[in-house]
Amino acid sequence: MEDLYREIIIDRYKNPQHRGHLDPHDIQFEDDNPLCGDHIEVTLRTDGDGRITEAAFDGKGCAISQASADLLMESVVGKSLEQVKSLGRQDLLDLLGIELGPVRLKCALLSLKVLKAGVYGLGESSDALVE
Amino acid sequence: MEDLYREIIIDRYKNPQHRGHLDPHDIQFEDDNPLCGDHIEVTLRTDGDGRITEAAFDGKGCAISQASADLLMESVVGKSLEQVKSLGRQDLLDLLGIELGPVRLKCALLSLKVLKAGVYGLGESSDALVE
Amino acid sequence: MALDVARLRSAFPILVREVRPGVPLVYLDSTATTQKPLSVLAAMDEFYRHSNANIHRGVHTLAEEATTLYEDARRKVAEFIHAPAARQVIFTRNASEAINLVAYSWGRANLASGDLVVLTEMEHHSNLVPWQMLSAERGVELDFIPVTADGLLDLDVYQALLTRTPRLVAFTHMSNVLGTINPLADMVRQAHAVGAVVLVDAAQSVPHLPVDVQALDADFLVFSAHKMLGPTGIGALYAKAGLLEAMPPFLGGGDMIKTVHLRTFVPNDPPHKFEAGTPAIAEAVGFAAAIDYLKAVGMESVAAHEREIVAYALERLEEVPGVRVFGPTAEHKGGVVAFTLEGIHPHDVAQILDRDGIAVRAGHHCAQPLHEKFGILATTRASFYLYNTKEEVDRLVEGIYQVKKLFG
Amino acid sequence: MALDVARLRSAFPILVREVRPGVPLVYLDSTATTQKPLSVLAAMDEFYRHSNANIHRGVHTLAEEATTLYEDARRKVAEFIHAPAARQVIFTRNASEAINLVAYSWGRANLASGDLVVLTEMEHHSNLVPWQMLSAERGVELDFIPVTADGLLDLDVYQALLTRTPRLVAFTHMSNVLGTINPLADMVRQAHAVGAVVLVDAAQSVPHLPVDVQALDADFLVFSAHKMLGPTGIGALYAKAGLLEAMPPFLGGGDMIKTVHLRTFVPNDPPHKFEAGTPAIAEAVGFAAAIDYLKAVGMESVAAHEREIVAYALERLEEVPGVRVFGPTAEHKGGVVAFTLEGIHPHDVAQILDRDGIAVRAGHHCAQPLHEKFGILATTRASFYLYNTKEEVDRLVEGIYQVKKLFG
Ligand SMILES: Cc1ncc(COP(=O)(O)O)c(C=O)c1O
Ligand SMILES: Cc1ncc(COP(=O)(O)O)c(C=O)c1O
Repeated sequence: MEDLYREIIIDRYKNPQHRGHLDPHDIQFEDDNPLCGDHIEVTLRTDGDGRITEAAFDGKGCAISQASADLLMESVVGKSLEQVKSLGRQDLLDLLGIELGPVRLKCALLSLKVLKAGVYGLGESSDALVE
Repeated sequence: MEDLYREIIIDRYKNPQHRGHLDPHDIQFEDDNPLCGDHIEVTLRTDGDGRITEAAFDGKGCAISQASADLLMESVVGKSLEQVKSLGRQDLLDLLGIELGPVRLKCALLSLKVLKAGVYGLGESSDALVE
Repeated sequence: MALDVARLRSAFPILVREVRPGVPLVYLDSTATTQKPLSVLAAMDEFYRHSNANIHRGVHTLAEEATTLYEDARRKVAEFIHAPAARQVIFTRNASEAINLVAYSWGRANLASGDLVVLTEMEHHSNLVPWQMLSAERGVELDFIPVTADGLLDLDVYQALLTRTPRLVAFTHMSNVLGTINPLADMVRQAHAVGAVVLVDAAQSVPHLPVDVQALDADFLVFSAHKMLGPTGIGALYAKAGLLEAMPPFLGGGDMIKTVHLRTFVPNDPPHKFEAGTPAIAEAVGFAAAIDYLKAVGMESVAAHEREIVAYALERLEEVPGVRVFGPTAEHKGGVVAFTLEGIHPHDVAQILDRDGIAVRAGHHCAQPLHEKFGILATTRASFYLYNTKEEVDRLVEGIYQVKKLFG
Repeated sequence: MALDVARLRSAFPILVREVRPGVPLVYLDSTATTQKPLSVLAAMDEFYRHSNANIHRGVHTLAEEATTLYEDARRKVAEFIHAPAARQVIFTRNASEAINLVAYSWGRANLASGDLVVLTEMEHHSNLVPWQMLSAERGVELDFIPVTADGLLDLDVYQALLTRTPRLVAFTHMSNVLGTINPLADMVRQAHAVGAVVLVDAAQSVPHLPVDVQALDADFLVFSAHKMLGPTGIGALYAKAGLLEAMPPFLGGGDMIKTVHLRTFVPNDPPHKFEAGTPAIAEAVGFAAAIDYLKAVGMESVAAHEREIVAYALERLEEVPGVRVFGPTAEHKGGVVAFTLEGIHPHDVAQILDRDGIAVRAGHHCAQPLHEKFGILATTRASFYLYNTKEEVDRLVEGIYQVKKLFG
């Protein structure tokens, strides 16, 4: 808990590295967390081998959701879409380097949910994607 | 509690003094306790002054309900209908000479309920009559 | 493994109570509600002293602890009945509310005039009245599997009723009067074969027998915590995931929604869709502790112990002249013995037994049609659980002789 | 009489908890749920250790004790709100279920397509969704009393809505976000003048203010035990006797019936008609103990204490740059302060406050339409009860300065 607002989170929240909307893009998806209204859009560009070359997020919400999205975008550049499909909640928590209670976990996982729903080409995202 | 099955109750249950059905009668009413199926009918004869000259009960049920009815019938002979209207739960408990928990109280009060509903000439009896 | 009942009883503070000075309690009313071990009381007390907060929407430490405890409880309940996922368990007030939830939500969405619902003559009022209400509202037809003279379901009639392709079959796993344990797995398979949905009233089975909802293939299954060492105020509905997804909400309010506008709302996903308002949080914590306790004892051991006690009780009661026991022989029977004593009203029997500290129930036990079937208004019922002993059965039998003497 | 808060706090074991080593709890989330005094925990524990049994139909000593305790609790709840008779109080799981009971039972029997139900924009989801569900099912029309910029109900629009002769007016006595205490007695009188039935959501008023249902002339009034020092798992519906008599049952099952046959039943009299299955018995006992506690303190004193705390909180928060408080001035306000902090998400505010042990809530507080009205998604909410102190308000304000620094 002491670490919850680790410098990196506040820093990424204030100065995101991957905020934006890629146009054109190969993959796009967006969703929100109805609990608090956090909203995340993810856009990706991929190369011919299904490898992510660029990743961006846009949206609004709490520091946790926005910083998570920024760190996640950074981490997926260079990964294959197959690798993204196997990302789980622990991968994201490792990026953040903090522990989270059940409510804030939803904030943190929103970007991963959106990312995976986009990569899977689903019509809607679901909590099952990040369980 | 030790007194609950005072000799008089068992005795009245086994050898009721006022069991029967008066025919003809001036007042008749019957009802049952849905909780346990106890059933009581009361028939009364009155004189010109509205005074009870004869009282009988019929029915089936537990010792408490049947003994209560018998003791109650005995006690109302000679009373005016007005006096009967003012009988309350404590009067009946005094006749029985015991204390009763909430469930058995309903057994004990059934005859009083039936009696009062008959005397008031009501279409149905209600717990409010014995509160 | 035989239970060490003496040791086990020491965890139940009420069992050392004297009903009045010098008269120790003999509690033979566990079918109505069970007593609670210290671990259940401690879990709830500890919750209130340490982690009490409202759940789901709070980010502070207490709210997180409470949410985690509540959802852990759901997981424990789900595991206990071998549910595939925790989200298939809805917390309700009790088994009765769980059945009403199904009747209101699934029933009103899926049953129309003329549709058949098959019940049994041995149902508890809680598995009759909700369907009667639906029948009155919607013209749904009800029919009943009869109970035979020896207290079993008449399965030939069941077969015949199935040819009428009921939409729903709802029956008790174990009768709270006769003790009959119904051949559930077969009955469910046969119902599914004709396309019926199956609701199992497991209020008396989950507390007393190992129950596996997947092995049974039940569509809906309900039970109450207070009948399995847990607190009052909480019960559970298990349902197959697809059913819960498709069902409309039942109660509206906080927590069962995703979003709310003035005139419209979007329901939440199961299980939350069916839990409106602040739930029974401390009670869920107590429910989980009860399950921990039962798991530690082992449900096989619980069931074996009760089989032994009930066989002994049947044997001892048979010797008492004027006693008539209802229900099947020990092999089909859980730990419930309902009986009449010739010429003496069950209320009087129960009340006089109470003078000796023996707590049994008298009445129709919320199964009035079953009593009608047997041509009686009431029975006296003794019921057993893991904490009961053969000595207590002896006390019961002695008590019955006392009753006979008093009325003799 | 001023409360001796220091002494009173010693009865609440959780209030001496440290959220983590060296960080004591500052509990400012009583609008979500309140903490429990020892007397409430002891009453429930004692019930389970001494008198636990199922109620109403048992003749043994434990069942009689339990029945008496349960019905005594009903009497205490009735007296606390000055209800004419105990039988006018129905025990429910919570305020939400109580509203659903009215919507399902009274609503479906009395409201038809085109009938108007008037609500307000400040309602909790629990007083919105049940009516939305009824509206979707029956074509009942909903309209809303707007909330003004300063957090009050727009009573001019209320007058206009009344000219459309609504069948039901349902509003909160006190907003769980704005803290607004609505001018209930007048509003009820005006609704009755046009023949409307009135439901009062008293979930936030009964715990915090003296409430007299007869003086208010409310037709229905609902609240939850857990918001007034009592346990989770129990709430109450008060209703006028004639309404309860005429209403059809809601949930079917044990105890709510007089007689049951296979295809028909005769409902019991109120209150039992509306309590199906084993109720929250231990919780009723805890509810009664909570009421005893509140009565001993005195509701006037509780209200006065909260007025003092909230006035102080408003004064202190005003001085913090970037803080925007929602809701009316202190004179119209109960002990709730919802605010935003410029540029910082309420979730982050609440989470960072939690590092200092300060428990506040962040979100829409089950009043999403109200937040929409103010053009925001969420607020941070601090709420107060009889055990809170001005020092805790100071801790909150210091905490907010910390948040600002972190994000500065
Ligand atoms: C005004 C109001 N109404 C209704 C409720 C619902 O109460 P419960 O969750 O106990 O059903 C609440 C509780 O948050 C409330 O504040
Ligand atoms: C077979 C059966 N079904 C349902 C119920 C109802 O349980 P509850 O009162 O906890 O809702 C009972 C309890 O008596 C029961 O024995």
